[in-house]
Amino acid sequence: MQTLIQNLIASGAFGKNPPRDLVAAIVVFVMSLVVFLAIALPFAGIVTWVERRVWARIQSRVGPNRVGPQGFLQWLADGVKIVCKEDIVPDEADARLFKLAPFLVMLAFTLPWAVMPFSSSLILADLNVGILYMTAVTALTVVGVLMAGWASNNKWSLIGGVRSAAQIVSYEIPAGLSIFPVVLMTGTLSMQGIIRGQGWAPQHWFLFANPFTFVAANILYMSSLAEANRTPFDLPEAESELVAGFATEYSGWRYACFSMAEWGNLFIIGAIITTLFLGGWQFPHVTNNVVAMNVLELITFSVKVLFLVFLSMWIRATLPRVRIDQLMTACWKYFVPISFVNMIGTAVWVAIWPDGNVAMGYIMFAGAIALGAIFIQRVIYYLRRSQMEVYLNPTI
Amino acid sequence: MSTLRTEEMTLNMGPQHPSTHGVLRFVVRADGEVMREAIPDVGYLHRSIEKIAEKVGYRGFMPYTDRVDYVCAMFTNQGWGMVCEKLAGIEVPKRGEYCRVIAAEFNRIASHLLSVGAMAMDIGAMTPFAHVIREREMINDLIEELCGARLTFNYMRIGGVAWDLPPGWREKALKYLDHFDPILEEYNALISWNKIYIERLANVGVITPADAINYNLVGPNLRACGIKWDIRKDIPYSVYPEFEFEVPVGNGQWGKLGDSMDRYVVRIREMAESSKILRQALEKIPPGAVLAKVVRNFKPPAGECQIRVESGRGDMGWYLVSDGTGYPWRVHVRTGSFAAMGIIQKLSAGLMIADLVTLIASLDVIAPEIDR
Amino acid sequence: MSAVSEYAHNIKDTVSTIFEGMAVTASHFMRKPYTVQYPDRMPVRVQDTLPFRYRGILEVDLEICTGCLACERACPIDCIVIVADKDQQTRQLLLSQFDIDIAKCMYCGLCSEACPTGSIHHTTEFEGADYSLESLIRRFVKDPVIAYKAKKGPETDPRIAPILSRGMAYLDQWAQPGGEKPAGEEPA
Amino acid sequence: MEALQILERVKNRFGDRVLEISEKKPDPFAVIDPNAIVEVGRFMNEDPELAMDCLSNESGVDYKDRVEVVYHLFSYQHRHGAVLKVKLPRDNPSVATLEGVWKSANWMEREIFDLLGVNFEGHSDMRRILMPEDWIGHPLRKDFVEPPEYHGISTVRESPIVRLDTKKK
Repeated sequence: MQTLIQNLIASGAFGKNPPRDLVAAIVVFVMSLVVFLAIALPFAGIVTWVERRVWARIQSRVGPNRVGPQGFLQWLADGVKIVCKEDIVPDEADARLFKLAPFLVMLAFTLPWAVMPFSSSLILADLNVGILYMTAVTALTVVGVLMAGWASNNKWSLIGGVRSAAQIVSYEIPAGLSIFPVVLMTGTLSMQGIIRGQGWAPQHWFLFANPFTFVAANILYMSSLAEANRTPFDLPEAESELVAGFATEYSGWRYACFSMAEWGNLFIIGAIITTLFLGGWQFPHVTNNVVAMNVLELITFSVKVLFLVFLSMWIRATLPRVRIDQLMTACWKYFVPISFVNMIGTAVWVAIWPDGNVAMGYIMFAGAIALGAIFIQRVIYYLRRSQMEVYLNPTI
Repeated sequence: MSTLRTEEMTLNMGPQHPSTHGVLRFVVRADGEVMREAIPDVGYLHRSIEKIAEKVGYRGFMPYTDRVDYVCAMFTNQGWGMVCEKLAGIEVPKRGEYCRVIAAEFNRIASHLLSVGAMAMDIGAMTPFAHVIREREMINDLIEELCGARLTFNYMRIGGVAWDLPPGWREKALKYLDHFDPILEEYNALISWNKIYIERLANVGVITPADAINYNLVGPNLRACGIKWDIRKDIPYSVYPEFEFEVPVGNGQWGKLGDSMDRYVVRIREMAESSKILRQALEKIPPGAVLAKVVRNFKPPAGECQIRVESGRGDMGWYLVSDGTGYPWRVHVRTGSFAAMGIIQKLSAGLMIADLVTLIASLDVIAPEIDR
Repeated sequence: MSAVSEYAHNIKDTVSTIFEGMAVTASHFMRKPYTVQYPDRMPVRVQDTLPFRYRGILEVDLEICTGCLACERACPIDCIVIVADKDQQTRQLLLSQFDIDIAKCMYCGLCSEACPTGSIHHTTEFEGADYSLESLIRRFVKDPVIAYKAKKGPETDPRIAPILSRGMAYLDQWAQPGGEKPAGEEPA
Repeated sequence: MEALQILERVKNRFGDRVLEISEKKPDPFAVIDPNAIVEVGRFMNEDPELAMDCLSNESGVDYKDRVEVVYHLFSYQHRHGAVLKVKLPRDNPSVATLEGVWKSANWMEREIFDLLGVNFEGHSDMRRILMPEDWIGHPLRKDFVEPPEYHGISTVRESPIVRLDTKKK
């Protein structure tokens, strides 16, 4: 980034002797715009289509398949439709806050992209407190959601907003605690530093470094789902109870902001987990070409993140929603204590094997494969049991 | 430590709300997430079906009975047919009774499927609902072939049923049942035994057996309280005595006896029992006519009687007063949902708002059946 | 159960049941979708796939309508209006109006059951959307027609015979009230 | 116990306050003095040999000269049932509520009040249940005439079919 600004000034594109801060501001603005428009928005859009298709398949349906090839452009059609809709502000609503809330939610969705480690050199800012920054800015959502719930002047919205606040604030704790084991092992908070602490092979990932990190990864994933208001923790917008929760009174593009942030956040969740536990962009060194290497790393990173995004869709299609008291029970009675155990356990582990235990990596990886095999066996069992060819209606 | 000052708020849930299963309204007085009371307000779907009966005559009322409970219209058909037959002393041919039982049991499965699927959806799991709707569609396809309609069947007549089983239908139905049993198991693995699901339902809305009887709860809601009572077994009608089946009752396995989970599990088990009855009925069905000879201008003798049918939502009471003319003097339907709705106010105290949704779903309340 | 083992049990139950549920949903990725892509991605018209007993929009074959008004009387909601008058000179029944308000019709099938010749019958047609209630009235009589009169023997008129046989076949399959019709299939 | 035996037992207990016992098939019933209905109800509920623990159905019938409230009682314990009736005058019919004996009476009595205009004395919540609060009249009365419109909404839809002849069906 610094070199880019230097080069730009030297090239004279901004005239002679431009103020350095101004150039930096413009560069940062343009770069963020590019990241936002080229990656974040399309991702949020496409992921809605993917989610609907995934859901549809799980539910024996076809899903949106009319707009574009296999309905791929459905998200654009939806986007155009929703933007064209009237932006209604209820009479009794607190108009200023009501209008402001979606921006805050969008802000919480856009800021994390600054430290997103796409590849070894593709990162906007490799902050030395990267992961801390990430958790801090994603928690901004709560302000926007609470604001939306309050400003709507609708009791259902308010309940949704308050639920969201309680939920996000509570789940920050297990999420934060689950980052600790990794930080303990690498000794850094920088995203790139954490990724460099792992290898490309699964047995070198922190996920399989020791039993504690494995549990920590799961807790972090669940907590992140809770923070992103995803099933089974989608209480703030529990559609069967609160209609649409904090977003009930929103319409048009303001509503689009909420849903975009929700789906965009999936990528951020995936990125955090990938960075911390799944080896990030690590790819075997196959070529000395820096560009090719970066592309390969970008692909690796994206595949891992997208798998996690897919997993969250899959979970959403499988699980029911918990109740607010059970949500709190799960957080404070299960996730938080276990996270503490993880932290202490990892600390002891690191004290015994400061450079990690290679054998443990292989054992854990083998265990994971065994688990996967059992899973596939169960899937085949259910496939065999069902006689889905019994279609009574001759039209199908 | 001073107590936290809280303010009670009044929430208006319905008449248009995603989880009210039709058009119901609740006035919820809540303190945060915890309800003080939920006062049901019904009548949004009142179509004065009892008054219509007085105007359209005995035969013409049959299609209207479909609208009393559109989720399991076979039972309302059957109830109306039975009450007229009892008053006029008409004997239904054996095959007609078998056809009734087959259609009704298929309808019971369909009704329970919708109930458990809607319950899963109210708890936030979308997939089971789509799966049960798929199964329900298959049953609807079967019933469509049988009587030409998917929802408002108008299949039964006074004195039997309108149409015999079409050719090849029996094999199709048996084939469907072979498909249905594993699907039920799969459904259980997906949702029923899910820990989150159990946690949401167990110990919620506990009804004691005494309360259940006093509030006149019927059907699965009553059985979930541990009372082994099924009209099909205890006041046998039609050809039910010829079949072997169990009456599932709640046992409080997951929490307290008579909680939402018990009601849910009773419905799941009843589907398996219905499947058993269907297999027997499809095997045993005798030849013969399906409809007794009834004069076209049907006029039962003056008098009154009441019958009870075990519908998908439990004991449905039909009370008919005839004055000997071609039009009923008075028809009254006592439905399961109406009684179930009456107990919600009592149960709601101290529950959470999210629990109200599951409570309504677990009592399997269908709005048109309340309001008629 | 002690607190600790209950704690462990809860975690185990949660994990194992979620595992099982995920297996079920995963198996659905490998199954065919069940939905029908109505209306344009089906090999045949959906109307052609509907069962014979399907109760769609009513249709009247005036050629075999006897003008007996049985359907009008059977209809619980009076959506059928028939005007049939005896012509004073020819002593024949003249049908001057046969209207069905299909906006009001509830497709119960009581009229087609009552029909002696199968003249009024349900079709498998169900797409009846229109812009006004008036346009949903089906008017079957353009000019007054003479009502059909059942002959002693079999129908001889080559124009009417096929229609009548279709109507009678319809009645057969509809198992006329009274139950005299033989069962459609052999019992087990 | 058979329905008639039950009614006999009630008759023995209450004497002439049981006005009439009809043995008409299929459902025999007893007509009770309206002033005694709560007492009779409580007796039938508490008597160990009757143990009518459930009020299975309560409905009202308008017979042009009187209004009847019909109680279908049922005992889950002994699996038998009985029918009671009270006959009320058509103007201002009023009878004591059975809510204190069977909770299920609450809603069913509200329904009877709503549709037939029988007032249940001592009922905890005597409001309309199915019809709107501001509805005039009781629809299941035989002389009820439906108002042509309600709050400016027409309650009738004229049939668009015009009969060609003037003959009334």
